[in-house]
Amino acid sequence: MAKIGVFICHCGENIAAKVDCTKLAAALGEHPGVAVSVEYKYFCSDPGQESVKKAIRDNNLSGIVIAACSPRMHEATFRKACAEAGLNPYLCEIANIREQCSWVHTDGDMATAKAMDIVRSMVEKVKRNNKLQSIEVPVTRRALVIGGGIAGLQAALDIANAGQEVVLVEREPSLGGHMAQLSETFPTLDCSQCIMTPRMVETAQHPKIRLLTYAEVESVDGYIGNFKVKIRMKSRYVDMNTCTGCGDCMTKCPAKKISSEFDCGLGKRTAIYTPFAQSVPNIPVIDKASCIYFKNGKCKMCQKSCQLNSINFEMQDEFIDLEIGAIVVATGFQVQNTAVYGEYGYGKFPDVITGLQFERLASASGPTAGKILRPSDGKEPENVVFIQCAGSRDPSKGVRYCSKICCMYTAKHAMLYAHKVHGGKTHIFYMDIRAAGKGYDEFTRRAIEEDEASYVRGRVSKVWQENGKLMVRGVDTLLGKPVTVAADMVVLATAMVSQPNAKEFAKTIGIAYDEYGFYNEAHLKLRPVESSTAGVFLAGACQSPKDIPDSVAQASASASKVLALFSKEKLEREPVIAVNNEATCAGCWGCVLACPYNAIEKKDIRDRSGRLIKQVAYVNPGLCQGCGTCVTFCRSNSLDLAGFTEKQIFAEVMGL
Amino acid sequence: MITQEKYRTTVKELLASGSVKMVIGYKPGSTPDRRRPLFIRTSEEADQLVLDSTCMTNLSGYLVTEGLLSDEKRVGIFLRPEGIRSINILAAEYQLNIEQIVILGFDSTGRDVRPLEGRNAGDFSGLLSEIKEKPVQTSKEPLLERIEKMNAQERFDFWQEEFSRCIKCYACRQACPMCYCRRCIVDSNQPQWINTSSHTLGNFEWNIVRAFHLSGRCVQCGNCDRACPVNIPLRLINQRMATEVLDGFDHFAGLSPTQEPVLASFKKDDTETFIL
Amino acid sequence: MTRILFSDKLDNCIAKWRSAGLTVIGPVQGESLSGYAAVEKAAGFEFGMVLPERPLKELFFPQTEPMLRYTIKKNEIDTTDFTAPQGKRIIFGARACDASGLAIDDPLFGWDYKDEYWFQRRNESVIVTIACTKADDFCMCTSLKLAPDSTKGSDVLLRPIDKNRGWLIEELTDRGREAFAIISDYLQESSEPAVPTVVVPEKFNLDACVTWLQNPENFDSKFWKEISMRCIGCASCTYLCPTCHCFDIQDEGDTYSGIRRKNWDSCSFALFTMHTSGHNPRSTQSARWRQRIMHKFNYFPGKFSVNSCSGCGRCSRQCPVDMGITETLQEISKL
Amino acid sequence: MSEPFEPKIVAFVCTYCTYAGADLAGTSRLKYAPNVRIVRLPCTGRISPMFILKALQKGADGVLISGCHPGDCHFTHGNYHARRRWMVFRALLDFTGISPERVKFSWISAAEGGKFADLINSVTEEIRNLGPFDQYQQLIKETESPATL
Repeated sequence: MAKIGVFICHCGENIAAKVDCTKLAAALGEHPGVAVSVEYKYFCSDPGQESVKKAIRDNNLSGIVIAACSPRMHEATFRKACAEAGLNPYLCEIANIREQCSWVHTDGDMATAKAMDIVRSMVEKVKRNNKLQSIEVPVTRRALVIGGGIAGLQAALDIANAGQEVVLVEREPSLGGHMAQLSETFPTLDCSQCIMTPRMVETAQHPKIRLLTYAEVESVDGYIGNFKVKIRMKSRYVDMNTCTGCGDCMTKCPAKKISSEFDCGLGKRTAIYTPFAQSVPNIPVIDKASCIYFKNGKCKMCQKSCQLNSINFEMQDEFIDLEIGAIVVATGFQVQNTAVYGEYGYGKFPDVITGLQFERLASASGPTAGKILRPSDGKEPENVVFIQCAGSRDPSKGVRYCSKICCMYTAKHAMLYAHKVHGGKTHIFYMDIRAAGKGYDEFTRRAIEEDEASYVRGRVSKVWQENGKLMVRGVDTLLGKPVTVAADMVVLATAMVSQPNAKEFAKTIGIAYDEYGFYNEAHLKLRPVESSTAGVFLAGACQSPKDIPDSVAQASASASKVLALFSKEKLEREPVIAVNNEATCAGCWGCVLACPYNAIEKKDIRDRSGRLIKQVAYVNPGLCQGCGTCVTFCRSNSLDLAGFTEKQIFAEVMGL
Repeated sequence: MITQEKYRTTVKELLASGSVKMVIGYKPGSTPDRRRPLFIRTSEEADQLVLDSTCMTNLSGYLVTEGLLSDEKRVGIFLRPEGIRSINILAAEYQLNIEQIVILGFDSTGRDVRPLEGRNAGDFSGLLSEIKEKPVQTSKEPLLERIEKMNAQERFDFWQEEFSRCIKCYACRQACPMCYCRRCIVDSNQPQWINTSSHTLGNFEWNIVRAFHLSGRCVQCGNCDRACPVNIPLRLINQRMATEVLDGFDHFAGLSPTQEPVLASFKKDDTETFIL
Repeated sequence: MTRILFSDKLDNCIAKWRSAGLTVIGPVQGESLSGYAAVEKAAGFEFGMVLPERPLKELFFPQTEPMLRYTIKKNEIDTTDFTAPQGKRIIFGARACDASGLAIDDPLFGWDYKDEYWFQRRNESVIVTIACTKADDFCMCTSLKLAPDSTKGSDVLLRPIDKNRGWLIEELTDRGREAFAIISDYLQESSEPAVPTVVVPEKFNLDACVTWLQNPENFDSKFWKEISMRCIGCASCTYLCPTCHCFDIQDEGDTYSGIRRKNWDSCSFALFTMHTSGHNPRSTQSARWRQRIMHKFNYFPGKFSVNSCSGCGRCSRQCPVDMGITETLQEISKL
Repeated sequence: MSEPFEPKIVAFVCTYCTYAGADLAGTSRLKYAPNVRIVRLPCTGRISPMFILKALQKGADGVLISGCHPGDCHFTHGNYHARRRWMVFRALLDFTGISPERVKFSWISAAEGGKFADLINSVTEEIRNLGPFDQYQQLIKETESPATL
């Protein structure tokens, strides 16, 4: 006989203001099988939990229903309380009468009636709950870090320095990511490459890190602790084992006019190339699309120049299969294509450039060796206009969100320009200056006060060319007057957006993403570095726009999550898995086909003499993730899902 | 008659050579217009074989009788094209090994019966594809057309009337080659998803679930329809569902012995215009 | 001289019976199925058919019948009983086999526990049987030592006169006499002869069959497997049988209330004897078919001294695979 | 004026998307009609056609089924399987006279609290306009009545 305890939480006023909890408790007290029905201000509080535990012990309850907030909030809390009171934690159900009742309805009577249905239905469910035991699965102690930018490097190094194996996959020929492209970094103005390249080298040389550059994740199967990952090693056409990175091939390569991705189109590279001088590994790749040999079948200048015979035009993509316990996704961002703003003239006027291009101009290793020169004529600009929010905070053409770093880097650009071009003038059109962060506001003040950056609050409506000048028309909203500035160069603070293939890639790994393609964290506040998929963690700008300190912090946080996971030999998992009734299974194998995880196998049923009687489905508890797709497919109702059994759901509906 | 005689000889040869242990066919029934299933194991039994246009029953369900195929010996069976589709599905759903089945195919137009070329399921793939592309029945059944013209309320009334007669004898299920489950969902009582009582509600539930379980699997052999002792036009529902999966997923049930079950598979671009 | 009810007076009779509070029921040809149903006018009847497809038993033992309503409270369960419908009724135009079926089942429903749902209806029903003047290939009452004009289970037997103009009346019971007294104004004396009843050939030797069935050695005969090989295990034979009487009791409802129902059940189903453990003492279809035959011609007569078959032939007529009692007993006769 | 008809609607939703979306509607304090009762399941793949029939048996005037958008399924494919089943089952219900207007399907992500609230309102309104599902309720009533003959 069921002895169910019903605990109705007021959640302060959150529930009690709309739902008549006293009436609810009284009604549930009359429900068949309910032994205790009580209300309290905050059941999640310590005394609240104690009272639940006491009720379980005193009444020898066979199950409990907590009518409170969403199970997504406190299911774990109350399951733990159950366990502490000696009740199997899976004999606890949560009736969500806050998020899905008191907060969303205006009529108290209606809300109370609905709450009553919700709680009754959960009582009927919990009566049929089974005592479940969590499932133990082994953990492969090897992490996969996807992305070799600053976030990926940080995560890989943190995990490796703690003694665990890491495989770092980078799709470009070199580590570095966007940070390697930057000139100096705010708010300290230290040289980006000076702090970045030592990390790259350290990563490459770390005994615990296996570095796979020019490689992409092809597929991810499995689950937390036990992922099976296939990596595609794109063919470099250069033998990594023999190449010493002497660079002779690059010098000889006749295809020299290829726009350099690393220099954002401001510089040129050869067909056989390393993205930049300090590349790690310092081993070139052949860009097949630009290589004269691959286009015409003639050339092979690189091969002829290579003394170590490292060039191999026959090289094919290779696949590596990895067993992985945890994944850190650090796939970064891209700069929004600013061509959407026709009025700014990007792409039309060569001297309208993006912030990232400005970084390359300002970088000592950049195409101008750190001199600020106009792309059109190579002259030093005397007057530079910066346009902030060129894409961010603009639901009509750009993105709705704030890209977070632009205020800071624009201030930095103004300062770098002032330092490099004495007497140069800067105008910065802005909406707001968002300089929250350690030393950030001081930094922007310095730009204004010491480096005479002239901030104009307002948006730019048009940029056009007139007499060799870029005319920038905007409005100064503080003065309420239109302004026109004649500039030699215009720098757009473009938005940070997700990688072009971010959504497809998320599907490959099986994680959730938002409408912009940024990866969703499991909980924005409380689980900010975990993805929606267990065992997959997020680091850096693939989750949302971030600056370097935030990316590094998140990467270290992800690393610590990975290390926490690796601290155990076995992992406990929710026992929500499918089970098959072998007596009734007809062996049609529809479930085998329907299972997204290949978790269902064919099992032979033999008699005592070993003769095969029949084959039935067997659900591998380690692989089953508990979606229940097989259960619904099963025509004979032989499959069932623990935690959401047919009986439970039937009772839930019948209890409404 | 010629077809029947030829097939009698064929059956005898098959049995004599030991290439099959049994042939499932038809023999005369209790009245001149009736035919009974016949299980031929000897030459004498083969003489009872009848093959004419009144041989309607799809015999393929007998192949999954427990133990029949477990000795891995081959069994011959007389099948119309729909019957061949049935055994393809049974093979695709791992209920039988298609290698064990020797098909004695036939079809009829009016009173004429003609043999179908081939012995193995694969031999008929061309024929089945043709049937898929050019359904024999070009004009829709008038009743089906009538139902499709009704509004929801009228349709409900129509089926309520039909299902109210159902006595839950499960002849439809037992006659269907696709209903091979060891335990039918109606016999699963924890929980009792389908009310066992044969009041109209329970009958409604049973018939809807039956039709759902046959969606993408029914070959419209008509066994259920003919078996129903209270004359519910069951074929219409199944026919409607066959059209649905053909139009929606280009799925023609039983086209090959390796066809993926339509409801255990999906395409990412499956239609979803109905989803809000 | 016998009394005659002329067909053209039937409407008056129906009106009279109805005003006397009787529900008038008889053979009706529905759009797609025939059976016994209530009518208001004589035109609603269809006397031309050999036998309605649905059996008469369902008017006494419906396919599903509510027994009680239960309401689950915290500490107790309230129940309210359903009773069989009250009110007298006259079944006009039953077939002799259907009427016999009722008489065959009477001892079963009353031997230890008196089934009130059955007897309430039995006591309030007048069975007026019309002797058969035609039969089909499946009719076999004579093989069961019954006849097209058998009076078993009937309160009145009517014999058709020429050209379907009416029926000669044979009142068999007081209940029958009472019912016909109500319509006495419309009856006429006549010496017109009745149309002879149809000759139904005997299909098997019942005594020989019963002897074979009673021999314990034949319980495990190979015959059972052979004869039932094509049986698909549906329940159409049992459900349409005028004497099959097995039922199952089911509770249907939600958390708070429900109905306990008495539903037809059938020995054809594997589930009929399935144990909770999964073991099934009648695990094959042949065992189940054997049970049906044994029950009808061995066990039932052993207990109630009557065969549980009235020879209507519905089992064979409706069988999807052309099986039935006739064929089985014919084959046994040959053994 | 008589009281407006308050339809009874049962919703079957997946926990990862639509249930989370419903929670988001709550945390955003959006207001919507109180007619829907939610049954939470791990995935739309777990939502059996049987559930819909049982909801109707419990007297629901409408049924709502909702889960993750295609491609967003926490279990990668569950919703694709569900989509096929629904399409077939919906056609079946339609053919037997259970109007598709009473059985609604939707995709609502964890981020679409607003869509959830709007959908509940619009579905409630539509079912309200359709009126009670008298025909089905008549079947239920019939099971509760004594035998007629």
